[in-house]
Amino acid sequence: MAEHECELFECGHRACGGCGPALAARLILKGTGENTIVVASTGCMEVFSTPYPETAWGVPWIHSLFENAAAVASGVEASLKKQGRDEHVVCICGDGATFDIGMLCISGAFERGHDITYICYDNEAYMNTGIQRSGATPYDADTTTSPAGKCSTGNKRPKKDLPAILAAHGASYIATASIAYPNDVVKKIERAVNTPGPNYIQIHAPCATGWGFEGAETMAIGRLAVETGLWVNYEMVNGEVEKAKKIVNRKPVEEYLMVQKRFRHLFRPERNVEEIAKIQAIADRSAAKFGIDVVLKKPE
Amino acid sequence: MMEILEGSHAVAEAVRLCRPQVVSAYPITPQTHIVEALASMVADCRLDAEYICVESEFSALSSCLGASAAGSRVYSATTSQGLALMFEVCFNVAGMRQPIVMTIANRALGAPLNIWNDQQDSISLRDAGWMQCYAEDNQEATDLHFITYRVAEDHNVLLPAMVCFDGYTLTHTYEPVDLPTQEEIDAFLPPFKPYNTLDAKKPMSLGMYATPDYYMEFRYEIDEAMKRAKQAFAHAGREFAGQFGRDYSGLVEGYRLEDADTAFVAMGSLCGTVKDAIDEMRADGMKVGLLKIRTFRPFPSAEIRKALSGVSRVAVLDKNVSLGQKGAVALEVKDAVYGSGIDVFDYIIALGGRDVRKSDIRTIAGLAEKGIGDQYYGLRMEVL
Amino acid sequence: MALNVGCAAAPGRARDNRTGSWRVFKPTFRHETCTKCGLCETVCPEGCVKEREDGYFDPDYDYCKGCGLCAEECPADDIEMAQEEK
Amino acid sequence: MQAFVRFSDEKIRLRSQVYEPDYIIVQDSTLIRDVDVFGGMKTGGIAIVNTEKSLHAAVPEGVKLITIDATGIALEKLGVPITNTTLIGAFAAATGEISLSAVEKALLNRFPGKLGEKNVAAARHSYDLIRGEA
Repeated sequence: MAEHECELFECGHRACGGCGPALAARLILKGTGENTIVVASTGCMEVFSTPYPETAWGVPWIHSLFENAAAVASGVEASLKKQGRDEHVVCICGDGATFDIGMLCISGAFERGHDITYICYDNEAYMNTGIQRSGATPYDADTTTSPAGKCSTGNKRPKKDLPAILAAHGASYIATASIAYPNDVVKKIERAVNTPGPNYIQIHAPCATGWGFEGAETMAIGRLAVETGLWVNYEMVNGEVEKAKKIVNRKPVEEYLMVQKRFRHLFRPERNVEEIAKIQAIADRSAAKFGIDVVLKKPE
Repeated sequence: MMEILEGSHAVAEAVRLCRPQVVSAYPITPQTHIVEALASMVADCRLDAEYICVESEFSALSSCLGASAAGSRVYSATTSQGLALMFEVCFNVAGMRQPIVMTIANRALGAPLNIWNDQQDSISLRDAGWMQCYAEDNQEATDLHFITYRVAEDHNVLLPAMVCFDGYTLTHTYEPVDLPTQEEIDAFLPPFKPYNTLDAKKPMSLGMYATPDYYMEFRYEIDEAMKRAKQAFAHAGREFAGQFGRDYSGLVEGYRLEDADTAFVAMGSLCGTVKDAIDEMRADGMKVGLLKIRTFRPFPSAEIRKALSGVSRVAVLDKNVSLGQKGAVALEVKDAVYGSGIDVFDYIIALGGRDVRKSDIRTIAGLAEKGIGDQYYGLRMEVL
Repeated sequence: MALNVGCAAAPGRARDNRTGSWRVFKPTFRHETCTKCGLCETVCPEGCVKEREDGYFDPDYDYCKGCGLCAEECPADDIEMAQEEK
Repeated sequence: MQAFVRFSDEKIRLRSQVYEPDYIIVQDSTLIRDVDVFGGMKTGGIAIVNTEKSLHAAVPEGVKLITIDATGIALEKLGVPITNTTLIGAFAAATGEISLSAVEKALLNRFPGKLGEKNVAAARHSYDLIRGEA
């Protein structure tokens, strides 16, 4: 497999330097292997990887529309089934395509039980069109359609719990992952494509351009999200959380927020204690829900 | 074998004979009987296909696109609001050159909500890159499925096709239909050979995006393929006629046009009523005829110009209207005969299932002779 | 046909686009404190870091955009970023 | 709810509704109060009305009115008040346009098995009833 590692997602794509989703694409194909058909939605990844005739994809790849990847994948899967073929059918879509405009098709495909793996690379806003909020945008994030201002602290709603929605559809395997933990991403992808039925993986993929940090920090930002409890890496099997990544001495959310321009308004002109406390509460609830906290006593 | 079948069931039998490997559709009146029949054929093992029971028309056509790209012959059917919901996918299927055949049980578009027949739905998709043919009766509706699959999958064409037949007027009418045998259709319609396909052994990227450096050339290619479809239709029609005796090789079809002064132009089931009306008017010494348009896309401009060359005036019966303009068929017929000096009058007729009688056709002939046209016909002034 | 029907293409052509020209900062893999852990290869969003026969890693400067992720993540601090001389 | 049938040995092209029927079948006699069900009928026409009572409807001159308790027959033969096949039997008997054997064949084709036989029994019963009265 090693000799294909670069070949399956090629150099020469047009992603920004330090792009989380581009790294996600590489990791995803490491997990799926070459016997895979990728169905993509419209979005950053589609655009940076396939300007005709320069495709970066070394596996069969199809893009139709923004919102129909799950339905197109349903058809691909049905066709393969009829032909007795065994390629993995994998959707790779952004959070806008997944959380918002593609929900109908995703719900239908999961309810019908197609043997597909749906992967959302979650960079928490519509980046391709210039950083507009999606249902995956976190609370208080400043985007071009949830701008912070005199009467606004940014995005008004917390992130939609899509894994829970798809678990309710009866998906047998659901996992969240982060590009900051590359081996974990690959392992989860491998498990998903080898688990029959519709499965879902949501990969936290920090976007330097959209979130406002240097491309060199992509992994570090991803790690901070996990270390503060604002992103939890977990697996759900048949609707039950099986494993969640434990965090030793969880960091305060500020450490994550203050290094990104999208949360800058929480610190300038002065610290917005109230809003930061609300975000800390989101992290605390999530940590409690998934039982991720490991507190080590400081040496006396 | 000649059987008396409901139009929808005749079409479903035709689709079965075409051996689609994936069927994906969503129920909507008056198309529903087709997909119900296909679902029960799959359930009874009369049709060896995957039936994807989708949650919307949007997903129906999207999943057809995926299945077609993965190498299967696919089928769908819809109408009206369902077709409108597919709008975006329709353009995409044509642009990706997937030879999907879809039956349209023509129905009006809301608002107001109306489940009855006109042709506004498919006409509104005329620019999507789909071939469109319109059936006069259920025999034609049945046969056009065999022909359109052949044309669509021709590697010189590679375009999707809509077989349009009028909701209720044809879908729900029982009439005799001669159904070919499986052996006969297998001899006429070879197995699907995909052009570009999704295959891990030979990876390809399908549906990439094109910058301004390429986009126009791709649209031009689709347009050229649509033009090549004319010959493909004629060719497939001739072969079909040779094998089955029913001739659909003409993209248009004249009826008593010889020496006619006034020619009607119509599409679909209305042509039958017009033909009966013409016979009566001819008996009364009126020189009238009909030009039936079988394929609206590709649009047979040259054939229309030739067929109408001897007439003085044309009365186009449009079961659609481009609001703020005229009916779509009339506009295109005008373009086809431009410069010939022939008057083209448009009559917006039968919207939302309004019935058309032979006497209406006679009245319209009279209006055209007086030079009165480009109007709605049969408006109930008392409710306006 | 010159254009591929339906805007389709076979793999390979992305390499026509040499993204190395985007670079402002250039990574130098010093191979001094390097432990050959391979993290630089794993984290590169371009997939342009390759293992050499001797087990050390080098970026392909034809494609390296100079994002600095490898340098930031290198546990041995063996990759140096410096402004590109053009 | 209206439905129209044309039958002929020639190909039928006309798609309009039927405005001057030779025959009319009224499945629900209460309609007669509100709707001009016999409109367009001419001399020699036959109207078949489903009713268990005697009916004094004003049919146009020269139109023959035939009543039949199709609901009663359907309930007896089929066990449900669905009168279509019963009325087809009556239609065949009253008009002579189609033979009982053709009706039976069509019914068995449409409803295979026991259901077909029940429907044949209903059609035959009404056929015999009308023929007996004629």
